[in-house]
Formats: sequence, structure tokens, C-alpha cells
Amino acid sequence: MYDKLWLIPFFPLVGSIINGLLGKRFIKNEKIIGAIGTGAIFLSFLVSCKFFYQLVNDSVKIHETVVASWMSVGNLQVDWGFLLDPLSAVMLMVVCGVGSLIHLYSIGYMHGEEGFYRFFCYMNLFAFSMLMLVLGNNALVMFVGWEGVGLCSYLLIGYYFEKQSAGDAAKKAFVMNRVGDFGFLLGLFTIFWTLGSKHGVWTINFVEISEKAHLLSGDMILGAGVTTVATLCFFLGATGKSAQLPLFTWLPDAMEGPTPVSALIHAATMVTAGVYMIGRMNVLFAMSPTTMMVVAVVGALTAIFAATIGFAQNDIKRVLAYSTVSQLGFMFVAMGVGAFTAGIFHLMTHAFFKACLFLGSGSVIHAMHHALHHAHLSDDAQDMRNMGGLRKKMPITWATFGISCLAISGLPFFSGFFSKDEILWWTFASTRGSKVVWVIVVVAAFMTAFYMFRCLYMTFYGEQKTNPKAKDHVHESPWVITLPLVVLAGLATVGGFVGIPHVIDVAHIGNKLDQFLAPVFHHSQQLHNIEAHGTASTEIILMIFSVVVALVGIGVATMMYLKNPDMPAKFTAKFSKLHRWVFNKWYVDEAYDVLFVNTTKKLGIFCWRGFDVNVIDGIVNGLAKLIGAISTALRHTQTGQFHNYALTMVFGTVVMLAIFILN
Amino acid sequence: MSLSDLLAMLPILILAFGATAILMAGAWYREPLPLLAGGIVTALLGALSAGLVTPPVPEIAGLFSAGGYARFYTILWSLLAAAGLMTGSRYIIEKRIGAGEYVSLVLYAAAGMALLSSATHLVGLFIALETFTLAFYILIASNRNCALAAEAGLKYLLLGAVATGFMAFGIALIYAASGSLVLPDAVMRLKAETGELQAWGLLGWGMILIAVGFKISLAPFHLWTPDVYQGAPAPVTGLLATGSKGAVVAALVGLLAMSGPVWNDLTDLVWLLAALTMLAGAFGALGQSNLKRLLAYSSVTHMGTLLVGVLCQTSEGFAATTFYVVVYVVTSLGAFAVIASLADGRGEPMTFDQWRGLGYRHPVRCGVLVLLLLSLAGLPATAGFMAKFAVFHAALQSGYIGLLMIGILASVISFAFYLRVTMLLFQPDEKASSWHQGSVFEHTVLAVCSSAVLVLGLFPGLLFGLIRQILP
Amino acid sequence: MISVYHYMSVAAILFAMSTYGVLTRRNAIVIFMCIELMLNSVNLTFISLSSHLQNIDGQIFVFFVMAVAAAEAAVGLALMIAFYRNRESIDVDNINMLKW
Amino acid sequence: MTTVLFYILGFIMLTATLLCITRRNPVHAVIYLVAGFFALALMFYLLGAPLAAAWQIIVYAGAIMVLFLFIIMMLGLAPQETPEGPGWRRWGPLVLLSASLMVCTVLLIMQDPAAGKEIGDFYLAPQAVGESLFGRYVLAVEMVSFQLLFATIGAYLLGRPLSKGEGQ
Repeated sequence: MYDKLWLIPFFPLVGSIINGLLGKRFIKNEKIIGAIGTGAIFLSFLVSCKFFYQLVNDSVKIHETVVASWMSVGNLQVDWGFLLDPLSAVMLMVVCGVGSLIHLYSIGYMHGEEGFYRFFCYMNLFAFSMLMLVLGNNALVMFVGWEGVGLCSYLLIGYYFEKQSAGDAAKKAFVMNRVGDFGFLLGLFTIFWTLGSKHGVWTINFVEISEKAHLLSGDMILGAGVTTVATLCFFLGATGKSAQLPLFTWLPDAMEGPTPVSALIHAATMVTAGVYMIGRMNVLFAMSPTTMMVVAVVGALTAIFAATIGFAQNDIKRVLAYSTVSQLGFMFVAMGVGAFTAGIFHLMTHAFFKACLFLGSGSVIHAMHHALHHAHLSDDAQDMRNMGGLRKKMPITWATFGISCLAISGLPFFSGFFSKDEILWWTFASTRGSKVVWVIVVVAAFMTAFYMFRCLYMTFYGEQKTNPKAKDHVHESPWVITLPLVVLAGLATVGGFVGIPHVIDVAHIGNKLDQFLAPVFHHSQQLHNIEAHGTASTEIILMIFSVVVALVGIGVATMMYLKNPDMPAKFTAKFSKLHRWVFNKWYVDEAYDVLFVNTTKKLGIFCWRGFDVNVIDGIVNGLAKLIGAISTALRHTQTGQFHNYALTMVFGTVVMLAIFILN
Repeated sequence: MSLSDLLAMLPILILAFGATAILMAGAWYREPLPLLAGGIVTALLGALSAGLVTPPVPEIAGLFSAGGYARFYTILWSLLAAAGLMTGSRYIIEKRIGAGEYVSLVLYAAAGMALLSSATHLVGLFIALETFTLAFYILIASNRNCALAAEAGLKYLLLGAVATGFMAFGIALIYAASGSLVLPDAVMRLKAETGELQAWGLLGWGMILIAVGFKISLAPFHLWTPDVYQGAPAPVTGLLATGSKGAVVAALVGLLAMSGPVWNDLTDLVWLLAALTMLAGAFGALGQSNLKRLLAYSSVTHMGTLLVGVLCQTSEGFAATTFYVVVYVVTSLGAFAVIASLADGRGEPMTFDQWRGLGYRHPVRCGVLVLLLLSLAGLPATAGFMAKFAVFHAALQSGYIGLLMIGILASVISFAFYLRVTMLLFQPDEKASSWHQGSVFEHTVLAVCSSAVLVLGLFPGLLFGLIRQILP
Repeated sequence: MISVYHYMSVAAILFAMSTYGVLTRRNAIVIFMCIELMLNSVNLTFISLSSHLQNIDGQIFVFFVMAVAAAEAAVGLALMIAFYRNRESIDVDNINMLKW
Repeated sequence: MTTVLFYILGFIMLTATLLCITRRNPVHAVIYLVAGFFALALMFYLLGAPLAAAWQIIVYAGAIMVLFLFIIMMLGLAPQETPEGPGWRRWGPLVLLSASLMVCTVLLIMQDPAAGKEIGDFYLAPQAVGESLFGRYVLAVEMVSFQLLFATIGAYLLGRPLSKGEGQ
């Protein structure tokens, strides 16, 4: 029934190979290359839909298929095996669905770029790797994907090789991801070794690990529980891949890549691999309250931290990048408090609205770029201070961007509302939850609403601040760009209804997502008593509270950034008494500006420049420098002189013999 | 020596007498191509006979084994010689190196490697080791107009001769302690009644380790590696980096697999050597801006990893090491073959400046190079990953957790420089110049190496199964 | 009383001395001579052990060591000529083009 | 008698070696080395290995060292080993290092219980060695002969004058 699962990653692989080998010399035509690339992933999407439908109607929810035996080393048997369960099915739909749309979008966005074929080759390769990551039934196949997506990510960040910054960004992403990979491997080996050497179960198969995980409960390593150590290592891997504190600074820099890349890899799919991985290993994580706590705290801190930095950014893509980091923080909070379903739910809705936001920003940048290029100006096409008032010029982009902003802010009945609310509820009420974390996350939610609307207003509202010469050349993008926007905006609007919370489920639809994912998560949740308990009224109150928080955030942003020039004049004319109020309001505003905005701005700048740039980059650069220094020192032992080489040899000999004698 | 002995060593005879025949033919007939073709055919015949002819005796003249393990390596080294000749074809023709001499030396070296991998007697071991070392001294410096090659040859000779001294001294001490030169008895008799190695045995093993350390470039005996790799012509470097190291490791594995755990007193030392080597290679490569030197450091790291597998002293570890040797040989040879295939009148592309943007001028070969580099780096689904994984798995089962961590750390670091080259290749650079298009021979080698890397990565079980059968 | 220990000690001293020579001399040919000396100390060890163990193998090995040394000397000296042709010197301090 | 001879020969050999590794003129070094080899050959004889002693003289002193001498003369190196030899600072540590190598080796050799036993009378007739070489070890002898052949080829390949267009 499920033995054709391999088709799903197969199509993008073929697409990648065709475009990579034949794209430059033989196909050449952009349309065909684009069609091959998009078609490949769309076929995967169709196949995924088929399997998804099949799985929904199947009573057995976990299916493994083995394509071929990979290797057997000693008592370890590893297969090229795929695992289809509700978790991977949801991920499949997200990856293939959003991926298809972004591929389509790329045809328009990358039009005329040098290396068009290369772009689609990498994108398909990425899709292939991501699907391997999602579908792998054992840690090794997952690791194949894990490394593959990383590789494609560097390749695509550094797509514009001629830019020095792009190369640096790729390097940074590389270093941080390596730290993460190191964690992942250590975690894997810890689990593998303990299960094997102490319990005789040599396996890296996820299903088997989940079944045998209970054996590990009493084992200790390095003075701590094995599960704690291993899951902390896994979490380190997740922080690298998913840009969490302290390894998050590569993600904003990764915006050097083309915008579709940012949307697909650095917003919707690859960066959520860490969340998925925790979901996949939820049994292990649930066994260690310590790790769960760490995950939740790190997630919450990242959420608020990145949101703060979001205040101070003027580059539209960087705002979105920090917002992504922050939203990933939300997902980790969810995983940390045991709300696995909520985490995956938010992963899904985030993929919709954040992809839409990124693609929208891409559409704007695309238009700006063309306009500026047309007028021979070298202004920054990504700086929001050069935008403003684009609402009329680009109505579709504006509408979809606005809807996504509403969704990410968590306004009722948009998708973000449901997922974020579930996270907040679990954080508040879960047995693994914490009120402190809840407060932090709520503040972060407020900030999210604020800076997203700031971004919206600065880009689409007010006066157009683009250089007058280029002003009139800004146009709406072609259909290949707007179609994905519309579809994603639609999903961002209604996508949340798959997970309606029980308390407001008037029509008794039920939380479909929760029911669907239950086979994966409920077991560990029940085993370790992870549940959210509280009265329905508390839940409703909290829900209203979070909506209010979002509205306040939007309100503040509206007050501060939506400066319609007509409004004050009309007000003065019609309601002269109100004038003073408005005027005073302005004072308040300015006072507010001085007291609050500037402070937060400074805080934001401090966090960004001070922490992000100095501390984290300092550490990363320091590490790189240290390694560089060691390698230079080593290099200088390489004097080329025969005597030095011989001397080293003899010295090594003497040391060795001395060791013998001393023993 | 009886007829059955001769039959058992048929592959070696084919190689050695083929070498002599080609040498003599070369004295009168100086066209390089037929000589080369003859050499390649001889090497392939050697491989074929090793694969097909079942030896009637298990041991040849009490010096060499004729078992499966020995034949496995005979096949590998014969094929290596064929591939080495193919990669060297343009070098010989264009530089006007004496083809007869060159071809026969490569075949002769292959015979030496095959014998070393199957040695069951310390005399055989010593002579076989010297056989191919000697051939390499000559091959490295075969282009006499090249000052760098002469320097590389001299450096390798002087240091290599010192290592030979250590090797002989080590053998002497083992002989002293055990009274025998026959393997594995000589090694097994080293133990005193307490189960520890006697002082002489310890010293002997130490000296041998130093010599082995030099040959397979373990830190701190690795310093010659980058210099010699850079100076030697790429077709020779390809052989030097793979065969001369692989054969030594093969002999070590064969010896240890036959003699059981004789290294127990040495584990700390070997542990240290392996750790030092992996780190020295990884760190050393980071600072390089010359591809050949970088590959040299990469080979240092790989040798460290190999040593981890040897250190385990379990059948698991030996199987993993053998697999690793094969993968390393294929990958490394391919990488040097790419360099050789690009070489033209200006020499070989070496510095990163020369490589920048070459991916657009020579996409296929640079693509192959990227694949091979990624395999060396151990990217999952390539052969390199499987090899590393198998070795680390064996280390894990033997409880060398610290070494495992260092190994993972080293491969994490080494990823950086492999990827750096990869990125470099595909940087647009207007100044990137075209290099040679390469000959059919070279393309064949590249095709074989890259497909082997993929096949072994996806279906390593085939080779693992074979290795399990043949391990002594 | 002369034991095998005496002979081996002489050999060890010889080995160390030749190592010293390898490390200090700058003329590549002299360095090569020191390496030959190293092999000779090995030969002494083998012969003394052969006597000590009343066993023929040691002497056999000496034969092979000598043969290998002769082969190595031939190739080594030819290499030095090749090097000299390129660089007009065989001072090892001049073996310095390949580094870093 | 053996004892006295051992000490005399040991003294000659070590002195000759010492002189060999310190003389600046390579020709002198070769002469001292040959002297050392003669002492070594006699020591082999003392140990009951007349054939090895003969090889030592014929192969080492006679062939290899003459080859060395020949090359030194041919390259005209005699005056070139510069007077500015290693200074104290340079060879002081090296003396220490070599000395520690020696001490370590000797210490390890002494640790072995077998080391103290006196060497008994042992005499290996050349005939026995020859029979063994061409009996049990004939394959190894063949290999060595191959090796010498290829060494000759190699020496020729490296040492002959450049032919036209070679290496371009």
C-alpha cells in the first residue's frame, strides 16, 4: 500500500539531476527549466496528497517501508527505509505544498538571473533532502537529509557569489550548523550506544527507539540521565538548524540568498527541521523534564529576544528573518511544554503565513528593484525607508501581506490565532508548563504584532518615499508571483481550522489535527502525565487576553507608523476641539517615542549590535580565529626543512620510548 | 618452491614479469602508447588471475599468504596500478618520461603492495615494503626537469630511509624477543607469562609503529606528506596517497587479525597517535590554499580514522578498516586523477586561485571532484560516510568513546575545508582559464571512481559481505 | 663476560649516534651515510641475536637488509644527482621550495 | 679474549662513527665510516658469522661506500661542506635528544631478562647460510634481485642526461 513512498523524494531528485546536468548546455530555456523544477515537486505533492488521504482513512497510522538494505555493520542493520505516520504526513504536505508554490514563484522571481538552471537544481535538491529528512525511518536516513538540506542551504545562501557578504553569510551558516550537527551526532551515538551496550538493542530506527526508550530510564552517563544528556545534544543540534539561542545569528545573515530561498528554506521548511526532530523523538524528550524545561526556556528567550531585535531593523527581509527566529522560539516553547501537537500546528501555520510574507516581500523587492534599476538608481531595494504607499501600486501583494500580518499577530480565526493560542494555553496550563515562560511568550506575542504591523505600514502605507525618479516604475508582479501569494494567504486565513480548540468548538468539528497526530504524541504524553489542565473559563479568558495583547500591539503600531497626511487636516477642520487632543496625542506620541520607542529601539539595537554581533559573532569568529591560529601555527611547523621533519620524528620517538619506560 | 607455489603467486608473477617484459620492450621500442596499453593489460590480467585462479596452497614459500585476504588486496592493487597508469598516460607522453621504465615501475610497485598486504613472514614484509617504497622514490622524481619533483623525491627518500632504519630495528627487536620471524608467531610470542609485552617486544613494536607512522603519515611523523604530495606529479601522488598507505594498513590489519589482541599494552599510545593525527590533519588542512597540500592533510586525517578502526582489534574494526581502505583508495585516487586530467603545459592546477571558477570551465570533472571531496568529507550517502560510520561504529562497540568524539570533531572541522573548495570551484571568475580537456583514459578512471563512490555509498553491503568472508 | 646486552647496547649507541648525524649534517650525502650507519646498527643487532638465539634467521635478515641498503643507495644517489642538476647543491637547507 | 676484542672493536667503531658524523669534509667522513665498517665486520666474525662479515666488507665497505665516494667526487662536494657548522645552540639540544634516544633504548633493552645471558659459542658456516638463502628464502632472494634490477633502472632513469624535449 505504501511501498511507493520513495516516489516522493524521487521526483525532485530527478528534477535536480536533469536541470543540473542538462540545464546549462542543452535546455537553456528558462520556461522549460522552471517547468521541470516546479513540475518535479508538484508531482511529489500529488503523490503526497494521495498517501495523506490514504493515511487519513487508514486505521493503522504508522507505516514503514524499506526500499533497500543499506548496510549491516555487525549487529546493526540499516535500511533505506521510509516512515509514514501522521507527523511525517503533515510535514510532507507542508514541504511539498509550500515548496511547489515557492518553486512556481521562483520562475517569475529569478527570471533573467544568471544561473537560473543552477537555482532550480539546488532547489530541487533541497526538496529532495528535506523529504529524506522527513521520511527517513531511521536516524541515518534522516541525517542524510539533515546534511543535505544544510548543504543546499549554504549553496543557496552563497548563490550570489560575487557578493562578499553572501560568502560570509554562507560561511557563518556553515559554522553554526556544524556545531549543531556535532550535537546531533553526539546525541545519536549516546542513545545508540547506551541502548546497544546496556540493553543489547543496537538500533537507530525511530520506531524501535520509541518502543525501547523506556529501557533507558534508569541509565546514567556523566552523572546525568542518559536521556537528558542525549536529548540535550539533540537539542543543540536543533538550535543550530533552527536558529535558536545562541546559534541563531546565521539566519538573518542568510537573507543574502534569493528571496524564494529565504521563504522555502529559511522560513517554511529547513529551519523547522529542529522542531520536527524533537517531535520525531518526543518519546525521548518526554522522558527528561530537564531537557524539556531547557527547550521551553531557550525557545521563550529566543522568541522575545529576536522580537526585540525586530524593532530596530529597516531591511524588510531582516525583519522577517528575526520574526522567523522568534516564531521558531514559539514552536520550541510548545515542544518544551509538551504541546507537541501545538508545535507542529504552529510549524504548519507559520509555514503558510511566513512563506507568504517572505514571498510578498520578495514581490515588493522585485518591483522596487526593477523600478530602481529602470531609473538607474542604486538605492537599497530592501530598505523599508525607501518604500511606503505601495498599497495602491501593488494591491495583491498588499492584501496578501496584510492577511499574513493579521495571521502572525494572532487575530481571531486567522490561522496563527489557533496555533499560537494553543501554545499559550499549554504553556500556561501544562504540567510541564511555567507561568514565567508564559509571560515571556505573551510579551513576545505583543511585540510580534507590533513590529509586523510596523513593517506593513512602513512598506505599504503612508507616503511613497521611493526616489521620485523611480516612483512610477513600481508595478504589481506577474501572475506566477501573485498566484502563490494568493494561495498562501488563503491558507494563512483558513489553515487554522484544522485545529480548533475544544472550548470554542461550537460546531463540534473537533481538533482534527490533534486527533490525527495522536498516534505519534499521545503515548508519551500519557506515559509522563503531560497534559494541560484548567477550566474552560480560564482558557477562554486567556484566549481573549491574548487577542487583546495582539490588538494592543497592532494599535501601538498604528499610532506610531500609520501617518496618514490627510487625517490630521480633516480632523482639524471638522473637529477643531479634537485638534488639541490630536495635537496632544502627538505629544504623547513623541513622549512615548522618547521614552518607549527609543528605549526599545536602543535595546533592540543593543541586542542586535551588542549581543548578536559582538557576543555571538564574537564567539563564532573567535572560534574560527582560534582554529585559524592553530592551523597557521601548524602550518608553520611545515618549514620544508628536512632537519625539522627528522627532528620531529626523532622527538616523537623519544617521547614514545619515554612513555614505555615510565609505564 | 614448487609448481603449486608458482601457481599460487600467479598474479604477482604476471605483474613482475610483465613489468620486466615491458621494461625490455621499452628499451627498443619507445612509443609510449603501446607500452602503456601493455602495462594496463598486464595489471588487469594480474587482477583477473587473482580473482579467478584458486591457489592450490594456502601459503607461498612460507613468506606470503595466498588466502582470500591477500588475493583481495592483490586485486585492489592491480586495479590501482591500471588506474594509475591510465591517469599517468598524458604525463608520460607529454613530459617524455621513459614510458618503459615508468610503466614497469608502477607494475612493480603494485606487486610490492600486493606482497606486503599478504606477508606472513617478517622478511617478506620488509622486502615488500621496500620494494614499492623504492619504486616511489623513483616515480616521484621521474620528471627530472622539475625542481619541485626532485626536491620531493629527495625529501621522501631521506625521511623514508630513516623510517626503513626504524622498521629494521623494530623487526630486529621483535626477533630478539620472540626468536622467530614467522608471522603471526613472532608477534604472539612477544608476551611474557604475565600477559604483558616484554621490554624488547614493546620497543620493537614501538619502532615498527614509528616506521608505519611515517609510511601512512601519522602525526607527528606526517610532516613530509604535504610537501611530497605537492612536488610529485599528480598521477604518482595518486598512487602514493592510496597504494603505499593502503598496503601498509592492510598488512597491519592482516597481522593483527591473525594474531589476536597483541596490542593491549600499546592501546594508549595508538590512541594518542590516532587522536593527534586526526586533529593535526584537520587543523593543518584548514590553512591550506593549495589543493594538493589540502588533500595531503586530508589523507592524514583519514589515516588517523583508519587507525581508530585498527585499534579496536575486533573483527568489526578490521572489517570497517578494510572497507575504509577501499573507499579511501577509490576516492583519493579519483581526486588526484581530476588534478592530473586538468594538467597542461602550465603544469597542474594547484593553488586556489587557479581553481577558482573552474567549475564553469570544466563542469563535469569539477562535479566529479566535488563528489569525491564530499565523500572524503563523509557526506551521508557517499562511500566516505559509510566508511567513517563503520569505523566509528566499531570504535563505539569497543568503547573508545573519547576517540570517537575526537573523530567526529575532526570530521566536523574537515567539512569546512572540503566545502571551501567546493564553493571555490563554482565561484564565477572571469579570469578562470581553461585547462586540458583530459584523455579518454583519464575520463574512464574518473567515471569508475565516481560511480564506485556512489555505489559503495548506497549499497555498501556488497563489499562488507565480501570483506567479512575474507578476513583472516 | 660479554652478553647479548653488550652488543645490543653498542648497536643502540650506534643507532643514536647516526640519528644525531641525520639531525645535524647538512650535506644530503652525509645524511644518507648516517642512514646507512643506522642500518648497520640493525645488522649488528641481528647478528648478535642470531648468536644469542642460536638461530640462522638473524643472519639471513642481515643479507636482505644489505641488499635493500644497496638498492636504496643506488636510487638515493641518483636522486641526489637529479637534485643537484636542478639546484647546484645538495645541501638539505636548500630543500626548501616545498613548504607551508 | 673475546671480551678484550669486543671492547677494542667497540671502541674503534664508536670512535670512527663519532668522527664520521662530525667531520666537515664528506670524503673524510666516508673514510671514517669505512673504518667503522671494518670494525663491525670483525665483530660479526666474533659473533660467529663469517659470511656476514665478508658481506659487510664486500658490499658495504667495498661497493656502497665507494659509490658514495664516487658521487661526492663527481659532484665536487668535498670543499662545499661549509666550515660554518652547527653552533652550540644548534647541536646542543640535538646531542641531548640523541642521548636520550640512546638512554631510552638501552634502558628498554636492559629491562629484558634475557639480556644478561652470556653469548655462547655459535658458528654459522657460510654453507648453511647459503643453503638457507637459496632454499627456504629463495623467493625473497628473487625479490631482492628484482629490487636491485629496478634500482638500477631507477638510477639510470634519474641519473642519465636529459633527452631532447623531456620534461617540457
